[in-house]
Amino acid sequence: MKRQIPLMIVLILGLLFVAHVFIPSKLSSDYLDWFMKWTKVIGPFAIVLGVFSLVLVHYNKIKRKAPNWGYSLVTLGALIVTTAVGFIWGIQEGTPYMWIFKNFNVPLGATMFSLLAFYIASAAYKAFRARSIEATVLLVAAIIVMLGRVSIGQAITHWIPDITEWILNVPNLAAKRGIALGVGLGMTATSLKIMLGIERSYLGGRD
Amino acid sequence: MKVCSKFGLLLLIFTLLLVSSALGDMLPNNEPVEGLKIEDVPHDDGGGLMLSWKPLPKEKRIIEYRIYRGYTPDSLFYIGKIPVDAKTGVAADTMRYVDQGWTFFVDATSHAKLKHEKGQKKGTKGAEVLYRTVPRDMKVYGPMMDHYRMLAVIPDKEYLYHTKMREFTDVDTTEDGTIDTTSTILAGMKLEQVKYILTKLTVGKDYYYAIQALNMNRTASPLSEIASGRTTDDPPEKLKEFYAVDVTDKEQLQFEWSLPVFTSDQKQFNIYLYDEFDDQHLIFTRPDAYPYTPQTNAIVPYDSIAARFEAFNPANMKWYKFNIGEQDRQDQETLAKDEPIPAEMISSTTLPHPPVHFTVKDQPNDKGDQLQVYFGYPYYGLSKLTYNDEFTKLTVTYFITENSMYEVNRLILTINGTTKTEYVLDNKLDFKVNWDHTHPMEITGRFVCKHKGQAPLPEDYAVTHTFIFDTEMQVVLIDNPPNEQMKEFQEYYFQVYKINHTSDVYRYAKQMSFREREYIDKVSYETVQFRGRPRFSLDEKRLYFSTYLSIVNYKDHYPFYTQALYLDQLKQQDEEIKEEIVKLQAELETETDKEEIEKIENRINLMTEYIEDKPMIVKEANLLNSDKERMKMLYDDHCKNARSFKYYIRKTDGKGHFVDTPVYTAPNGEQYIFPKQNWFNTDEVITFIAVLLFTALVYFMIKAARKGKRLYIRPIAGIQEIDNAIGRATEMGRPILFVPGLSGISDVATLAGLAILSKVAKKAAEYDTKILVPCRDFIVLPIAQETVKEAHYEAGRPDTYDKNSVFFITQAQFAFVAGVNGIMIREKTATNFYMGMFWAESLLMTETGSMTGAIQIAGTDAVNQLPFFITTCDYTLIGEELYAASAYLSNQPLILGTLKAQDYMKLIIVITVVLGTILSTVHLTFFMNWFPTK
Amino acid sequence: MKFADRIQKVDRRIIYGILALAVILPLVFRLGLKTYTTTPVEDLYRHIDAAAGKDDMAIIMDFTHDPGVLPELYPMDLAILRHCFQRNIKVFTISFLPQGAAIIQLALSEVKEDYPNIEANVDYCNFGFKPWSLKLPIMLGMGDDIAEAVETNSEGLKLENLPIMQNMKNYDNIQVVVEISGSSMGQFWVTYARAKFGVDVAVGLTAVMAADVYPFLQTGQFVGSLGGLKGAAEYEQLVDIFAMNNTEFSKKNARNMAWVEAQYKELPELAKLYKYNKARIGMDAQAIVHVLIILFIILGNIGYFLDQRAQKKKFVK
Amino acid sequence: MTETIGIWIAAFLTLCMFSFLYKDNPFYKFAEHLFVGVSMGYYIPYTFYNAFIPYAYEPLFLKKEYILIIPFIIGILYWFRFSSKYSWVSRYPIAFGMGIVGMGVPMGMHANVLVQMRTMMLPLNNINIILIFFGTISILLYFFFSKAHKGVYGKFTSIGIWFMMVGFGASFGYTVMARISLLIGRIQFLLGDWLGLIK
Repeated sequence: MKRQIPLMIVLILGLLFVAHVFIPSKLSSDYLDWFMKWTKVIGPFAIVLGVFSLVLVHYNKIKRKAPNWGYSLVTLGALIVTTAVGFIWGIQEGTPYMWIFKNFNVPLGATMFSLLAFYIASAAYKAFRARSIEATVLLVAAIIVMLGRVSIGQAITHWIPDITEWILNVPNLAAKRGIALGVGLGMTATSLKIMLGIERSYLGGRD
Repeated sequence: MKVCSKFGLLLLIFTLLLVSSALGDMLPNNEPVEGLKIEDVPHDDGGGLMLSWKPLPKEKRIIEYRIYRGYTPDSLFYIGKIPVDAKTGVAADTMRYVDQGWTFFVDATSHAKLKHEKGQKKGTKGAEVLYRTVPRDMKVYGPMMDHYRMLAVIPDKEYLYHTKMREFTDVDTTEDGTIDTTSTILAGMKLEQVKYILTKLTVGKDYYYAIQALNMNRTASPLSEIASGRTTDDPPEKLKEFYAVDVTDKEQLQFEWSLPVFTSDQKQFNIYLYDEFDDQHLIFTRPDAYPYTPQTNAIVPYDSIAARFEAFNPANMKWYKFNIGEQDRQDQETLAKDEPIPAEMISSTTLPHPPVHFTVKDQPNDKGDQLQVYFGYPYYGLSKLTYNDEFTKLTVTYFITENSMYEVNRLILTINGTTKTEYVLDNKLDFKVNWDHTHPMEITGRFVCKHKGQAPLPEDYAVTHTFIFDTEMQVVLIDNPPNEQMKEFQEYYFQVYKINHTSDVYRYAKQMSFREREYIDKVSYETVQFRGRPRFSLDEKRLYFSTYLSIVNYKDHYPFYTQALYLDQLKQQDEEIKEEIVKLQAELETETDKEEIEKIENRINLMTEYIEDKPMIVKEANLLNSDKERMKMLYDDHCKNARSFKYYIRKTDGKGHFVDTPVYTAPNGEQYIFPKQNWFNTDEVITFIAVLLFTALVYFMIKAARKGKRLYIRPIAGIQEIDNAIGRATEMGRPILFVPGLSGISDVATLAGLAILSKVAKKAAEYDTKILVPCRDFIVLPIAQETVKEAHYEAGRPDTYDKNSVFFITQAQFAFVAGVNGIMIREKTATNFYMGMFWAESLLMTETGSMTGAIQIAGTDAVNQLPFFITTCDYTLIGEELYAASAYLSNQPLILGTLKAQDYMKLIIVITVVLGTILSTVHLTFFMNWFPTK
Repeated sequence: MKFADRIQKVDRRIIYGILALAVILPLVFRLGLKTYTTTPVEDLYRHIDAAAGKDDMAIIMDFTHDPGVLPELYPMDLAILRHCFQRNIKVFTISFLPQGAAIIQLALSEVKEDYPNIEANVDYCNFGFKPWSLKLPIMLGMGDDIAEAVETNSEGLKLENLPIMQNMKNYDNIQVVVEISGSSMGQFWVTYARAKFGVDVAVGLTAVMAADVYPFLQTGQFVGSLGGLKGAAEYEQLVDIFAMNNTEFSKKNARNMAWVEAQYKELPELAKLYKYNKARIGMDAQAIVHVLIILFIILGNIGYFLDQRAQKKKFVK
Repeated sequence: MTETIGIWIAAFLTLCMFSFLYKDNPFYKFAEHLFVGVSMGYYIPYTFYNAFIPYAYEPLFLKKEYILIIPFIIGILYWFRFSSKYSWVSRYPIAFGMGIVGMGVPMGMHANVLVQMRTMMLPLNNINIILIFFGTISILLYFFFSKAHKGVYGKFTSIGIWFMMVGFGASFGYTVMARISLLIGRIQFLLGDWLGLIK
């Protein structure tokens, strides 16, 4: 009841899906349609989990007057305001909701990421060391690519972009493919184990 | 405390800003849209009106113009909008909206009640007239239906099996005072049973329109003045082209013409012959299928002309002139040419040769909704030719078009003398040739096809392209100018015509260029029926549609042989006809006039025939006494007929010079081809084998591992590191950070990460060191919590487990990282583990980590993140090493077994690939061709 | 020894400062360095351009990216849209992230303002946001019937009633699917849409991901790719030199700098707009910073080696 | 005006974020927490309007497809996550969603393994293809855990490492590019949209 039935569900649906790939018939595509129709209904409910956990975390912080609980206030406030705005004025173009997106989400997200450039600079100066021959190879390859990927490389000599292309098309290709094959197997194996109920950690819980 | 108040304040500001933005400040939106004009759409079926108006200045920050329509000026419904960019406004000085064709009217998801438009507060202009979209309230939309053309789209199942029969009797008095009652049986349905109902303007009615503009804050402008317009059904437009060709030896005339733009009320094409005295004779009519199908040509044999025009004499052909008329459903006709044109006289020898091996087959490996139409021998084209600067090395980029009868195995290319055979058709072939690039060159291709018992390719079949280097453009021009063969190819194209078993007009399925050799015709499963304007009953809340289902094209006598939905209805119909017959026979007694008698007799015969001579299936079905079963039987037959097709192909130059293949007849003599569904996808055999093999491996390896069988895993450097790192944290008395990746549980890396987490958490619990586990995925969260909890139990320190040490931050990728960084800095973590799936954000964490001087150990199979982990972390588990490590540490038979299984699979892959490569290197491509290319 | 020490001790904020300058200066005072196009970008351009003027062929642009990666991907969005509108290629836009939907809105309106006669639902159709959980049903469904799988466009209109859909049935009418994302979303299209229906797939990626699409490029599973700001810059240039002058694509010309320069001379005003050059201007700064970083690495390592040597000397003594 | 406020806010937040470069500080913390809240808050209405209404509410309550009550309930079961006693109930929706992995097995095998295998089987007729071939094989063997890396075999597998390192070098270079692009993007915003220094 607690574990077996869910596992059975996964197994049965899973097997049907395996069959679906090999069986092109109408029946099998109808099965897909049915499944998708239902997941479409189930899907939206999941998001509530995320919201809830978030609210819980910060609510507790505030309740416990944990250090910096003021910031949790900010988070919750932002959450509530944005949601409310979305529901009150709707979410079409031109609503405050979109305005928030443009002026809060966009800059915050982008900047968050761009900080990395600075870290790289300092890392380049302080961290990226040719500790071993392997590391050296890595750094040299990196430098060539960095040059080859901007016009300056081309300006110096057309060899640099050519070598870059070569690095990307040959060693890089081999590396990526070698790794990808392994990873691909790994993913397939996991799907398999989940389907067969061998892998059940996604269900969580002990019982 | 001060901190919080400060930020409470900031928050307040932030909220205020929002409100202010919501109000904003721009030119008040207080002027209506001006100059609303409404015109009829030319050449149409009277189903279209065009609105035009002056857009408001861009200072008004308008984001959309909303259009309202009604059949009375006092109730207008929202029918659509034109979104505008607020910043830029509208450049043009007039805006247009065309209300044409079938548009959405109502369905079960429409508003429940009649709703006044938002922002139209009481008293403001338009408040009393503006409504939102048509509500699903029958009291409102029911009466509206009489003022438009209606088209309901109904799911088959609902229409056939879940309707409620109802008989309507209409009483009306004819002008001579006699009262006649007609009773009709209709099928009743609830609105939610109907997919949706479409609407279209109808001829000779007045429609009222008004426009309203919304600005950036979605505040509405005052309503524009209400303008009205009336549609007219215009005569069809003139056809641009018309060609007449007389194929003397075949004794037939061939006509070809261009298509009109507006086609929805196309009824038929009429071709006229003008004799030596300029008398007009109708010699050919081609009724148009409904829904419309484009048809651009016709063959008219002499004798069929003679049948309509006795004096016809081929000898006089040079005096005859021809013209074509396009006629719409209101019988308005427009002639193509002001002056009739004479026919071009040719003999069939100058016509092209029809395509060879024209075949129609059921498409394999499909769900029964595709047919293969193919013909001809393989073809190859050149997509690109590149050369090195010395013009000594040519790289030919080619493409092959083939069909399932002649599948190309090898391509043999020849450029002045040098011949190269392409074994692996990778669309690229290098040539070493000395090319005097100032002269054109020829490249000739021959094919070797797979043997499937088909007729071999003709010895001399080859395709030759010419190319020359254009010094101006600095490019290689291909087939420009074309050689003779290409000219011949390029001059003609193919038209695929098909007809199903429930209609009488061939449909134009597809135009194919001279390159194409195969056309997969999609024969979708039927899902809906279309029915015209329904009646409705407010008390029953039902719509009533006419009841019929087309069955088959019966003996070409009843092209659309239909049957009523209900048995009772059927009986009633037959009764009526029988009565009619009796009536007529009575008339016969009294009638004296010869012609009249003949007429009546004909009618009697027709009716008796209709009653007695019915298709087999219908007879059988009508014996059943359950409507449902009967319908099912008929519907199955209907689907079979509606989805089986006859095909022929016409090769034409668009100027009347065309030839047809005969209608394709399958070996079993059947002309109608029906797409069958398949139960195994033979393309996936190799996948099937691979899956079986791998499944077996995984299953048995795990079994073995569970049995405790010793499974060797080579020592992996860096497992040591993990222990050391934990130790370090303990010494420094600082917490450990463990990020189990950003993706969900469906990700193998996450699982491996969690496996390692349990070990790390255990160690940490033993050393009594705090461990922090931020999660991004809220399904991973509880699992991580469990894992850590269990670890503490195992370590015998349940007391030290703090539920809040495993927590959810947020879904958003970067926000999550921001959170993690914050933790690193505030909590001063001594050791950071990153085990699992990471995306572009990884560096942001490791950099911060290295700045805080923490020991960092990473493990991921996210290939593009590895270099960063390698250069910034103290140790990194590369790709599968992560799995291996988790197996090694946790010693779970599960992970161990899988790892082993993958190992063996890898071995198999390596062996297979080596084998395949050797074979392909010696030009044996059969092996690699077993494997899928995409 | 001392030198090495000094190198190690430099405050990281100084490095930050230098970097900031290296970015700001080239942006303010433009350098106008040349752009050299590469094969994957040219291939993508060629594939998209093949749909020019066909009303039964469209491209799908999947905007599954969020604000974090806009600087890299947004110029791509603009360049491709401009290409399509200029050569009147039909476009479908879709996103499986809510934030993506907003980005579509921004991109469409920005390009549309320069193409007033391009109409929504006639020349392009915005499917808007479809929940992540629906990506498979939609990708697979479109193989049978786009209108059915997607159901409604961003304005909630039923697709089958839209003019643009008249000649569109399924993937047979899709020239190429362009997945623009900061994640490995493109692989989904390959695994499901391409494996099952053989539709062409191409990707526009953050430079990070760009390196590992090569296996897929070689197998033809991706018909082309744009790698980061550089890819965007190259595409911008291709659009300028071919589409803007309505000339057919030719790799030879694209590679012939003299020819390219010539094209730049006779560009319409519209192509000179800042937003359509953003990527290329950015690439100037990019070039400078790359050099800077390389210098940093070299300097840093010199210090590192001196240090090592010094250590050794100690032991000798 | 609305835009102006917007741009100023955006600029302010951008600077808040950058301030982190100097050192962690209240402004950064504020921006950070704000971001968390806003992005989640953005997600809720969107899913409601674009997923819940069209796929759950309308079919069930308006189109009266009563069968959909089942998935509807299954969906609600998610929420038992929060009850410590009944959290197991939430496994049902999870399990249902998991069903799709069945498709992942053959399709993953098809796309990630078989297709790659085929592309490796090209005839070894030029140096690059040969290099790629041996590179890939050696990497595959590097990740072969059933045999210790010793002797000739060890040597061969170590070739794999080199290939990987060059490969990683390549993507490293790319990553650097990417990060810098992003920085450029932000600076372009600050200088262009905010201060109007670049047009």
